Amino acid sequence: MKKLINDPRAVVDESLEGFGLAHADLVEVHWDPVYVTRRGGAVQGKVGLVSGGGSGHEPLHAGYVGQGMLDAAVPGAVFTSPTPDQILPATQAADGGLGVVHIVKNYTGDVLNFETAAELCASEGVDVRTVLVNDDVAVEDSLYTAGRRGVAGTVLVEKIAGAAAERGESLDAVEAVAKRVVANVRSMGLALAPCTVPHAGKPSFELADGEIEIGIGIHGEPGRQRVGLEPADVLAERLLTPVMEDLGFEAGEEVLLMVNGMGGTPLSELYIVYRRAAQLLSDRGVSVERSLVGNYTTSLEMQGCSVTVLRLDDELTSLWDAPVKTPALRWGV
Amino acid sequence: MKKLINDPRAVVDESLEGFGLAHADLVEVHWDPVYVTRRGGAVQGKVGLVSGGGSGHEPLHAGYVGQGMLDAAVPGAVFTSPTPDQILPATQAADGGLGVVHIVKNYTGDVLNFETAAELCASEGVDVRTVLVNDDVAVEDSLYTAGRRGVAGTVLVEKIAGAAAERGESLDAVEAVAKRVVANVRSMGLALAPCTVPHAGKPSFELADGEIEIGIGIHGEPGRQRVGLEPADVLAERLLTPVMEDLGFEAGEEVLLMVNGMGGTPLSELYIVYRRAAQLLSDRGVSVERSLVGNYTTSLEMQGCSVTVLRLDDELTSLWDAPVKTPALRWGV
Amino acid sequence: MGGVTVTALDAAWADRWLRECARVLADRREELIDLDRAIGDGDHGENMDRGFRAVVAKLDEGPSESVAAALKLAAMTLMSKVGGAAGPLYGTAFLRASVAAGDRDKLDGPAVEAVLTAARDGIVARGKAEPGDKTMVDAWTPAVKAAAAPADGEAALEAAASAAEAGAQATKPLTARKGRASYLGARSAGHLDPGAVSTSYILRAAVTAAVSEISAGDVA
Amino acid sequence: MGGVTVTALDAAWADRWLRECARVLADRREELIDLDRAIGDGDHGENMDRGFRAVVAKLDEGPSESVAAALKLAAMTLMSKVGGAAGPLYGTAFLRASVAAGDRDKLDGPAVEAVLTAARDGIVARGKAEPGDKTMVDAWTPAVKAAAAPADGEAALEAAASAAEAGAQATKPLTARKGRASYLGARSAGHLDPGAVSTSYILRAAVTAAVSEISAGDVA
Ligand SMILES: Nc1ncnc2c1ncn2[C@@H]1O[C@H](COP(=O)(O)OP(=O)(O)O)[C@@H](O)[C@H]1O
Ligand SMILES: Nc1ncnc2c1ncn2[C@@H]1O[C@H](COP(=O)(O)OP(=O)(O)O)[C@@H](O)[C@H]1O
Ligand SMILES: [Mg+2]
Ligand SMILES: [Mg+2]
Ligand SMILES: [Mg+2]
Ligand SMILES: [Mg+2]
Repeated sequence: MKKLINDPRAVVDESLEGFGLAHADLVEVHWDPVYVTRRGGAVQGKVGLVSGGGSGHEPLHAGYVGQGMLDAAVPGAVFTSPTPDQILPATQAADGGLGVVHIVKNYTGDVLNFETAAELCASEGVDVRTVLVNDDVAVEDSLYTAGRRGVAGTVLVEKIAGAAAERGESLDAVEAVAKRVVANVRSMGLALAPCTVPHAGKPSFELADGEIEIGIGIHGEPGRQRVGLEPADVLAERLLTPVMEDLGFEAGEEVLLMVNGMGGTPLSELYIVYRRAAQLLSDRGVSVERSLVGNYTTSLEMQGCSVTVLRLDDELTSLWDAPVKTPALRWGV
Repeated sequence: MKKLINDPRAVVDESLEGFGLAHADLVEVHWDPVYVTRRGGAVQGKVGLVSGGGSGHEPLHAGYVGQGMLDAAVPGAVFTSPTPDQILPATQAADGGLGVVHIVKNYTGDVLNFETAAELCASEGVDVRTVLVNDDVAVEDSLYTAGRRGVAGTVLVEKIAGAAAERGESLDAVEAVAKRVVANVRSMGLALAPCTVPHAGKPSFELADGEIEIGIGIHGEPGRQRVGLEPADVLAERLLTPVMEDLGFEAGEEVLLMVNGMGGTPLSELYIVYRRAAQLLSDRGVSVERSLVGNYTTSLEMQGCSVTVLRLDDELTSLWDAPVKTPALRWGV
Repeated sequence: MGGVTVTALDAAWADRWLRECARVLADRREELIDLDRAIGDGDHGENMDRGFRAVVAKLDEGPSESVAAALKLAAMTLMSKVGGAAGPLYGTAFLRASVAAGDRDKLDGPAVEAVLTAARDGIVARGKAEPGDKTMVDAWTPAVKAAAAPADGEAALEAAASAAEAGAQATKPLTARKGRASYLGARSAGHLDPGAVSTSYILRAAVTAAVSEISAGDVA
Repeated sequence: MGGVTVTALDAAWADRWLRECARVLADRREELIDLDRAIGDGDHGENMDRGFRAVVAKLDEGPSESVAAALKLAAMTLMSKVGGAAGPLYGTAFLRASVAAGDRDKLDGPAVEAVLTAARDGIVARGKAEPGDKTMVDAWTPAVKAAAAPADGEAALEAAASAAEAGAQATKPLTARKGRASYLGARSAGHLDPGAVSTSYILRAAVTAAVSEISAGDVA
């Protein structure tokens, strides 16, 4: 295992410490328990937005704390959801008096820990709404699974709900718009090479030369299917097709297209995938109105990518375009 | 070789095509010969800024085309400088009547091709100034080498000179401020794992388990020294110390600290390196006023990082803070 | 030949149980990581080790007043230190077990059954898994059943631990329908469920804490 | 036993030379990549192959009118297709060579020397490398020197090619002081310079283009 780390057990804390130093103008890192808030704390009279989950997906979630996006982020150990005793103070710190929306990726661990935290928050008088993100179409049969996973689509939920909160929407409205994004966003990913969790010290799965995993999640889990390496154009289609089918797209619709890197893939390759995905959408008469290409929801140093499509309408587009000022996403301000 | 590509020979073109589609609001990709300009072309009455070099360093340079930074970028083949017949039309497209500054990383190939291009430009009536970036202190003895290489410090030169041009400075002034950045910026990098050039199909060098290369460039060249893997804190010091010594820092000075990923290293690890570098600077009484952490000058999927320090003064800081609107760097607008 | 002495399942036993869990789970850390790498995300061994190390740190502040107090301390610590799916599930299990232990100063057979049943029910209430879903429930359910017969507390624990071990082994052919392994679909078959295995270690630790081996020399 | 016929070093020869360069450099692509991987950035074989494939595409539009025209076509194409250090250096070399060839319709020994000298001087003017810096100059310099003696053009080429080959081999122990390999410092020693090797292939191609092997049957 070759990593730029010191002690494998200190990875999350030391990384957060560096993050806090590098972005002291935007965020504040709290210790014991660990969570990250916007510099200056809760904005009074604004709905609070909190997300969190296992570490190892950077910049998700702490990188999205700031004006127009999250008020607080709660990082767990690598690939392990955070605990209620972290989520409670983060939620309190995010509450500007109108209540807080928890944006939770749909994994058993995250769901259970945020559930307990929400109960604790309620008993402390904070009105908490939970929005589960489950955009990963690789998990097909949700009757026989823990349900679809939350992956890169989470960034879009956080951005758009954050913009709604920032412009003064009510708790109901912010919850509703977040759920509307969830209802309209789908993703699917693949890996060329696995990642190595620092405390495990071994790759999360083994792939032969020339083999890839289709339908991976963002925790180094193996995918649904192992196939031979194919040209990027073929792979882009393998990812886009189920996404499109699940969303049931029709000609004339407008979308946001995101090609997300898993951490170890060069930007140049992501653009090659983007190129083909955009072509395929336009072949179907779907109009790509907005795009996002880069490492936005990663899986440590995994090589691979995911493709995410969000169906847009005027409101979602204008919320997407609204100013955002976070360490990892910034425009308009 | 596992890559998200189609034909190794089509990598640069297909990636640029995707880039152009994803950022059509900001940039325009021109073909035959290939170069990238700001959407809308040259800004009349503004000094033009052009950079370029081999591909494989994305988002450098095309990712920095846009308001407040470059007017045009000229991508070569992977790790191969572009040719004069590309640089000439890119320069003409960037000329708003006040002349153009070429920002060139100091490599024999880049220098020779931009030199020829500058002659051609002059003969076409464009006043071209060349600023060579040579921030890499890993190349110690410049008497016996092609001189220090240009690496991640290039981004800072492009940003700051871009801001000076944008606020209406003269050709002389833009050239001067770019040279002032070059005089005050130093970098050094290391690799945990090499990269594979698509057309070569093999890793650019071999590293045993537990071995790393110190003093690598951004073209998959081997470094100056091969050492055993050490904790991130030790490695951060190995990179920062020569940078600090070369710049001759004194207590009380203000700097920008950049930790740049080589493409295959997770952001979380970059923050661990940042943490230690920031501590070391503050131990010496040097004040880190601005920071940049991420994949800004890469070497395909290489695992590793570089540390860059820029000595700031009020003017450089305000030019750094000025609005910038490019695919890869954006704030204030 | 050696013999064994059985100690009462009292507060001291509960503390010893938790310390034994910490020892065994530290020992099995890599094994549980590898099981979780195969069908999950490779953190189960690390999570359990981290959680029980924290439990031991808490125990080091002083002995527990009662079985219930020891179990509650474990519950709260696991809840705040483990994270993931296992944290809230084991946290709830120990919390419900603590409530079931009530003000008993030691546990007999029926009490063991009551405590284990409460733990299992807590897990099911939180995680909604059914037997056969390839989760820790597949170790807890046979354990609870096996604990029903013996009147003696230690015998009930022994029966529960053995049943949990068999239950954990029996997860191998199953296709996961809950937790992270369910994403793998049919590819999850052929591997042990890490949580079922850690459950079997935790229940075996309860037996070990109740039984001291005495060498032949000592009983001579 | 076979024999050889030597053809005049005219425009047709120049075209054959360039095509032979393309053939050989395509053949040696991987070898040159590997040499450049060792002490550079691993693109030299790809750069040269890409450049000369473009030259051939241009030649396919029709035969060159003169030696000078062929060399100029190569110069302009290499300049715009190769990039890197090798592009401008070989581009300048062929451009200067073209000027030196002038309006000669074929090259004799002294003309070969003049053409090669001009090429070498162009490389030195652009790249500022001195002999011993471990660059292509270390192949060109002995080549120019060896080309001075023979009166016959083909013999001059043969002498130049052999000298370039020896010169390229002699770069092995050197420490690079120019180009990308110089960044390696002492670690550059022990490897051939890729540009010196490609120079030796280019000069050998000139000989091959001048000489047709004729099998014993043909000359019978
Ligand atoms: N819904 C559930 N009900 C019962 N047990 C579950 C459930 N989901 C997961 N588990 C158990 O949790 C174990 C995984 O725990 P762990 O790896 O620590 O958490 P995570 O899956 O969040 O990484 C599984 O092996 C399984 O036994
Ligand atoms: N200053 C120079 N003078 C002469 N030849 C040089 C010089 N710099 C580099 N070279 C030659 O160029 C070769 C490398 O070419 P190539 O790999 O195509 O370009 P790059 O170094 O830009 O990747 C070297 O092997 C060397 O022979
Ligand atoms: Mg986990
Ligand atoms: Mg090169
Ligand atoms: Mg797990
Ligand atoms: Mg090269």
